[in-house]
Amino acid sequence: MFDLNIPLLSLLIWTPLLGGILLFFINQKNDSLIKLIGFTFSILTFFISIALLINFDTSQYLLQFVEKRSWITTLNINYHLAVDGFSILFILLTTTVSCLIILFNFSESRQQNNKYISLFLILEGLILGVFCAFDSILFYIFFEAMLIPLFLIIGIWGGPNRVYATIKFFIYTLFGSVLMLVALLYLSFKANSFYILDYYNLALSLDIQILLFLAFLIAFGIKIPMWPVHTWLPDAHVEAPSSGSVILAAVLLKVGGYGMIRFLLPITPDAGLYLNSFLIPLSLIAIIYISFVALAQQDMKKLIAYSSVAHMGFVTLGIFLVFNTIGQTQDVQDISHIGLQGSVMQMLSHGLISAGLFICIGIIYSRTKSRMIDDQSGIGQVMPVFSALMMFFLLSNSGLPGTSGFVGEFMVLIAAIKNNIIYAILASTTLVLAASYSLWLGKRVLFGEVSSDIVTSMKPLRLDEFWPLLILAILVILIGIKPDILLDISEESSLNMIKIITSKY
Amino acid sequence: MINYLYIFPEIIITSALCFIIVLDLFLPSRLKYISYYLIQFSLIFCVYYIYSHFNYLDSNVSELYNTGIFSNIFKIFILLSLVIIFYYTSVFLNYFNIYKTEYFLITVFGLLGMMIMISSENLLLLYLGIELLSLSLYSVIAFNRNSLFSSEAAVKYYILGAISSGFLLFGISLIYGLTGSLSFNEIFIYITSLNISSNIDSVEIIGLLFALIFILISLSFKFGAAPFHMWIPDVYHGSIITTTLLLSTIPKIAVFVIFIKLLAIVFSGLFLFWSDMVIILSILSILIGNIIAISQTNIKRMLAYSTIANIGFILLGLSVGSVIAYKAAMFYTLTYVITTIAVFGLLSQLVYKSKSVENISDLSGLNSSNPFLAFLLMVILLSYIGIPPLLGFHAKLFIIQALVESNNIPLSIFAVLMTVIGSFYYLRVIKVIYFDELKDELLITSKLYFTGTYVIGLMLLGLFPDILGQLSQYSISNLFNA
Amino acid sequence: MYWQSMIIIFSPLIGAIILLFKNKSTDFLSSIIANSAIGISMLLSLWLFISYVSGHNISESHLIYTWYATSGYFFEIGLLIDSLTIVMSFIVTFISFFVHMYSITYMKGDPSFKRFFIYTNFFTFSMLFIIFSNNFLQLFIGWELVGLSSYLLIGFWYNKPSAVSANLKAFVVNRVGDIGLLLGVILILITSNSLNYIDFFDKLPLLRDSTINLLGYHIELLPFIALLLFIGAAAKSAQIPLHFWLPDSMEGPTPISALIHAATMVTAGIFMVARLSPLYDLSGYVLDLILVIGVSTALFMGMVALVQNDIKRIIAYSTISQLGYMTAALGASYYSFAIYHLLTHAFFKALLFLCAGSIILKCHHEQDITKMGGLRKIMPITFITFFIAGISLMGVPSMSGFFSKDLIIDIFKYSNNTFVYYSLVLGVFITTLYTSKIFIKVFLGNNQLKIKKKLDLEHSDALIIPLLVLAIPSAFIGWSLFDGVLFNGFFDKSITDYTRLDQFYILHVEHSLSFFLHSLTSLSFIMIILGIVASYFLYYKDDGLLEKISDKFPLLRNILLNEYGFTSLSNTIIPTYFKRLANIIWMKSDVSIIDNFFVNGTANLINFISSKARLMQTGYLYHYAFTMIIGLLLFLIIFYDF
Amino acid sequence: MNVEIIIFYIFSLLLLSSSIAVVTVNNPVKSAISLVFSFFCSAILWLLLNAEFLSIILILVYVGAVMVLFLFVVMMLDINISQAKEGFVKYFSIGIFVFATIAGLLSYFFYNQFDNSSKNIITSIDLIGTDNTKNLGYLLYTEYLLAFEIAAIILLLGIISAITLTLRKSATNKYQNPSQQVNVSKSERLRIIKDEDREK
Amino acid sequence: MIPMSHYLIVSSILFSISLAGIFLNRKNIIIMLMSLELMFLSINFNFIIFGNYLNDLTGQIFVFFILTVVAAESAIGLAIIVVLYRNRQSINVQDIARLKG
Repeated sequence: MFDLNIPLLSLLIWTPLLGGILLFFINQKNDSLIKLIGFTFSILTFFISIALLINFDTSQYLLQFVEKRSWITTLNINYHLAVDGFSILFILLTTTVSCLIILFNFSESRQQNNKYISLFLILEGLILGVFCAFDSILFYIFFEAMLIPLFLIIGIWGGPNRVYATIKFFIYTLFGSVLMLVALLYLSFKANSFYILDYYNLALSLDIQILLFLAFLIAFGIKIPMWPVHTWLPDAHVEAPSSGSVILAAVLLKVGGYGMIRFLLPITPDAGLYLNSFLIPLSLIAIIYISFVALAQQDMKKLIAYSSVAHMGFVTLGIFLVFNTIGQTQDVQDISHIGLQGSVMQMLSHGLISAGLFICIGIIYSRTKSRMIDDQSGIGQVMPVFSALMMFFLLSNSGLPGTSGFVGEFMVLIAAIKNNIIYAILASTTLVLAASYSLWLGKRVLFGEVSSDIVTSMKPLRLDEFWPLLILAILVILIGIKPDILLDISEESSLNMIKIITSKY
Repeated sequence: MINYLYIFPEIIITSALCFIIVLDLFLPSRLKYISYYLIQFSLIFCVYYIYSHFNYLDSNVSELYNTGIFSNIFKIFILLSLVIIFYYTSVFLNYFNIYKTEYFLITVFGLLGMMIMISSENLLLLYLGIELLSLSLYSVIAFNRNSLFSSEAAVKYYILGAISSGFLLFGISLIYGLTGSLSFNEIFIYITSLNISSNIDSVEIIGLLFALIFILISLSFKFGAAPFHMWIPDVYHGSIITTTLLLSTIPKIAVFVIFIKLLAIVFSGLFLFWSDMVIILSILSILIGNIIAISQTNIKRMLAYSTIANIGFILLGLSVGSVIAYKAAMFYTLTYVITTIAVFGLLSQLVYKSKSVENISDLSGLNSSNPFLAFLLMVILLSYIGIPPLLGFHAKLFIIQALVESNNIPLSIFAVLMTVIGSFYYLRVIKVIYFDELKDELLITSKLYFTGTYVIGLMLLGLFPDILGQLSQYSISNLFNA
Repeated sequence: MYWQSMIIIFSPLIGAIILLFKNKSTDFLSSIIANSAIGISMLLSLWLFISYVSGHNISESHLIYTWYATSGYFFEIGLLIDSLTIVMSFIVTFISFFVHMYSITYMKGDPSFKRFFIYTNFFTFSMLFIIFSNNFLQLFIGWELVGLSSYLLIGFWYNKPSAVSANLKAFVVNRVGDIGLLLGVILILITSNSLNYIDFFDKLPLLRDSTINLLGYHIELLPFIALLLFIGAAAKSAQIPLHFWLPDSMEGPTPISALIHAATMVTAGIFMVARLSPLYDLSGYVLDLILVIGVSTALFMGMVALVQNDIKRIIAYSTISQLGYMTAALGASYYSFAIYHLLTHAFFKALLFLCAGSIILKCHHEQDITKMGGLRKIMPITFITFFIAGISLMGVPSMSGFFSKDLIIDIFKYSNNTFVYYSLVLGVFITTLYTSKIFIKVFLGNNQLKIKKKLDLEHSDALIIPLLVLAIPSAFIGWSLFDGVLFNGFFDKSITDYTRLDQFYILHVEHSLSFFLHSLTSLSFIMIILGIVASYFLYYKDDGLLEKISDKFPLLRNILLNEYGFTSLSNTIIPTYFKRLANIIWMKSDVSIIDNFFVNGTANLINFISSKARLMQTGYLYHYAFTMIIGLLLFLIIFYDF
Repeated sequence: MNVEIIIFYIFSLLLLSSSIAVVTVNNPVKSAISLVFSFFCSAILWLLLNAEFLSIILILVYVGAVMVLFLFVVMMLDINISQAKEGFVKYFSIGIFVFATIAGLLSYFFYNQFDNSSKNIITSIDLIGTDNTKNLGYLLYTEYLLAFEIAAIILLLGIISAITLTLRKSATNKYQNPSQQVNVSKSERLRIIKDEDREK
Repeated sequence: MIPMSHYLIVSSILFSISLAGIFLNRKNIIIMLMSLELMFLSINFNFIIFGNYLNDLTGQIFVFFILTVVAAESAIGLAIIVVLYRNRQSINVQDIARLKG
């Protein structure tokens, strides 16, 4: 550990934002310059996040790299950035995936490319802001500001039904977040501060906690998304351009899970315990029901979108199970710590895998101009390398051990079984269901006879398409075989979180 | 006796008016711009004067008139807003060849009315100020004489405005009858001397309640709060766009000042009653504004309903009755005015099929023809929705924060939910601008340098909301200390 | 031992990775890399096996690396090296090596030649990963990885629709079993706080009386875990009712059928139960269930083989049936017998498949045995090796299969479990029937396909050598390992049935020779002879006889053809109902109720209210004035009461 | 029974009935006349209330100027008055209801509020001073000077806006524009035409 | 002696009549204007009554200003009506409903 006097977090957030603003002023005809700038800024952000990782002390749970400046003095709102073990993982995910997306974008040509990439950079900066902000209003600001770039990305460059999808997406998520605003303000009123960690120490009555809990739940539940508020996601995915889908699935959904860990767990544990008999079924429904819905899809993107919802069911399950440890023995707490870690892991892994899958679908779409499963068949014979990669991601998506997809599910199931074996039995059906829809997709699209001339004439994989996929695949395997690289980073924070929750009451 | 130094800003304006009225008669049409610049100059000079005598003026002229820091801040704000409005107006009128100096002159009369309203410490002066403002607005609305819409709007506004004046006067007469005075200060003393909570059914209190209802209704009418909002959509729709710009911005500030002075100071003893009334007004406004706006196709009309909703938010802040809430309401008002100037100013610069922009669909595909303009419009609309980190968000944040601090959680939830519903119609405009196909090229009446700077300033204000926040805090604390 | 084992495990993986990233390589180079990778493993395994057999019988556990460690819980990747490991590793690498060698010829000219070897190398690695694992997590990982390899290899010819359907089915069915395995593994983790086998076995006495709450019922923990784990084993080892993927998996290349779907992967379930013998010893009623499943699989699946005509499918059903025998042995707690049968079966069944592959290759990928015939002269080596493997399978005394199978049958004979005993003996009769059927139809009779005899051997050396090499253990390994290894305490350190074994040996076997002599009078030998006689009449002498018999029992025939309904269940009913259910959930619930009714419904409702509410703004001045006045009135009325 | 009371009741009745006539009569001219009569009645009532100056102003300014303006506009616009008041009956009941409620509420309130104390009796004695006009004037020019100035501005605004709104440059009218006349330049006044014929 | 409440009641009835007149009138805007005049008249009444009651001239001062302002207001109102009439050739209340919804 050596102390850097650079405000690394501000740098992290503002590098992509400035890059985005800069790109607005670049002539949209100058395509190579746009790509160069976009990539430079994203890779720069990535390096900053690596610097962050190197300097991060994993042996403690305290906030690190704290930056605090007063911002809105009338309400005592501060520009307060910091990271802990959870945030840094998500920061890494964001910077990595963003880098790869911009790399992947090289393969696509479109109108107003400067704005497209600019919006991506801005989105990246805002998402990073969410993960760094420790002032609740600052958090909220980043949380909600994220909507705009994505709204535009989907709306301007999206598919034919984009208007419906974007407005639905926007209003849905806005609806969720505004209630959270009220909750945050209430908490800040009680705590007399906007610093998130101050909320952890509040003693709130159960009724209040339940209300707060519901507010946060709606906000993050929509974002993540949970059943039954998931319906915006398939629409948004289907209409989004490929890279938009990637960032939506890979990073944006994680904000919901991150928020749950940051707010739901430590602030309203009692309410969580009280409502758990209602929440855990929701997660289980997400896992089973949504998997069935995924099975019925004809559109590749929709299928993967629904599969995202199902996977996020595991995340919420792992998080909600933590509530059940309140008042239990140390043994149970340790297990729920594993569950929490599993949720984090599941998010990270899903970030990588869904990114890979959406890139794959984007590659198919860019060649066949169709996302319908029925329209393609036998791509494996035309694009073997691509098919191998896509198959790999599909298998990871079905939770194959040795890939990252397994780790999170496994750890969450550990926590589930400790709580109630029925939860685990129901949740573990995902092994079959996820395998069914993932492999069924692979079977229909990649295998079989070549269906049409369009497929026959598909161009082979280009390097700028190949590398993002390969890097993602390597990461997926790496995490799958040695997950403690990442799990150790959040270990202390997670233990501390459990301690906060259980010691509070 | 009056120390005329204190009312020097008003004197500057009045004398400039008188001078320009005469001068304009003798100016040839190609030199009419001189009077325009003179007006602008006198306004700016007035700002300068108020600013340089900011503290010096901090005293009561008499029982009638107060020129404290509180009033001065608003006066400067109004004057500056009017300068910007005049800029857009002159561009607009010149483009459509309906330029007349009288338009500006009549507006400046209204300005004078507003300054009187802001400074008034007496119901009589308040009445005169309101009337001066209203009369000038009636004429300004009807200014585009050849338009059927304009004259219809003017008639509607006139009749309803007169009714509201009647209500105001009726209320004032009751106050006068009960307290024997028209001075804010004396009324305040009278009301606080009554022991409200113990004799809640006493006749005096019922009388005051009657007066309060009449005055509140009249002011709500001027503000545009439901159910006294009926004029707003029609008048906004019927007027030329720069008049709409005028109508929707600075009068709201003046009315807000009156609201805050009357409710927070004069009738502060009756808080128990008026907070409920204001809550009813605000709930109705937010509901009606947001919901009816959804089905609008005319952009001015849509913005009119959005105004109603915004007014509802301001009233929501006022209803809390704490200093923080007044601050929040003031912040909201300023934000609303700044944003509204931006949106109408920007729209006034657009020409569709050689007419001013009317329907939302006129804007379709703006992004492909003029991306910068589209961007500016989007920023403004997002600010209206309250998307952080734009100014509109902070405004809503302040209001909701005030509500939460007063433990009024259901109202705050209502407010945020209506924000979500409200976001829909703004989004529809953004959708038209960004996602729809280009229909006919939109022309721009002038370069976007000013508007661009203005909107970017708006964004900066959003990043540094402390500027407006501190201003609100400063002025509200001054109001209560004075 | 650590490094040898590491090399055994990772050599195939390295081979696979080299092949994967080696861009340009000829088929020859690929095969060299793949074979040498496996070859190294095989040689080391062989060496280890010999050293273990010759007395160096120790059990040791190593940590390779930590997967994840948190307070109180430790997830690791490690090695457990003991006699069971060594035997399994010997089987796997040995067969794998020869199948690889065989595949060089078999797969020659295939455009995806390299890919094939990547898969097989990877499979070998995964299998070894399971075998050497010292903990449940690793077991599960390897379990799924072999499933993956199997999936990939079944669908090797991915443009063949039947192949991709079959591999999907195989994977999904295996996943059903994996649910059980995973839950069992996790239950073990949370009850014993460890995933390590040895730690778990140490804790077993403490867990004997613990129960688990399932829907309010308190269920004994250990049997429950055993049951869950057995579900995994049943799926992998193709036991009823999760067996139906195995026949379909014959869509893959024949060497794969030999390697994965006969000799190694499908035996993983047997291996696991044997590995966990301390647990199963304590699992009570679950053992009975295992026994029932094993016996019924052995009997009923063998019967299905009778009505099949596809050579590979017959052998596949035979495999299932033989796995049933092993399972039955497990159910009787004679785990070592199961492992022993696993060992012998691996050789002769692999050999059978390789022979079948050889035949198929010769017959230009014709697999229907009724269309073949008279290959005896054309393929003498295949004929001889097939004969050896066949009689081994039937259990003709002195062959490998005899020693292992008759041991299993004898368990029940001596334990007076007559029903099981007769069932298994009947199974021997059936085995004999279908083995003879293949033999007769393929090698005897007329050369229907008009295949020409070439002057050289029937195929190249690389194809013949494996056949010959595998024929040796198929014939002799049973006898050679019987006294010296099986009953000599070889498995004492790894499997808990040594006391039973010793007793069995003393009471019923005495010696291999006496066992052999004794068996000549046993019921099963009679059955074999009966079977051969019957098949002579049924298949060789009179073609019409079989038809007549089957016409007499149409119901039985149909049941058998339909595999007791499993075919239609797995091919049509489950997929159709799954799809239908999925569609209903999607269209009815997700789209109609949640999305259209709640989400869009709210939006439409607001829109509707809006369009109605805007009519309030009539445009008439008197209405506006009226509204104001009514507003005034309401305010007056509301607040008058204050 | 005193004269004042008689006057009060008579003129109150007249006032109310004429104002009802203002509202209900079809013809705007009649309506205007009724209004004039209402003003007149109120002026008399105001006299009773010691507001001599205002009652005279009411007659002078209102009846003399404003109502004349009304009548003038009514005449000028030549409004078609023959149409029947359709829908009047339909809304009449609501009108009566609203009227009754508001009037009832207010009257009830006033009755309770101001009927009890002895101060509530309007006396005929002039309490404010002998010269109502003078007192008013004094107050107007001292205490309410600012208001007075503002009233002047309002009137100025009234003038300007009324003119701006109604002044129309009719095409048929011939009129001179003083600013044009004053600012005329030489070049505009004199046009030099080349006489081409002569050059030839 | 006339009780003050009688005066006030007269004025409040006047006020109510004017209010009713405003929305009962469906034909002519000018009549609406006249109703408004009635309303102001009633308010003036109030002021004068209260002034008298309080023995204070402020009420009458107020009335003076109301008269002034209402005169100016009427002038502008009539001007607007004239403008409207020129555009529409009608000042029928039912005709001026182009702006709605």
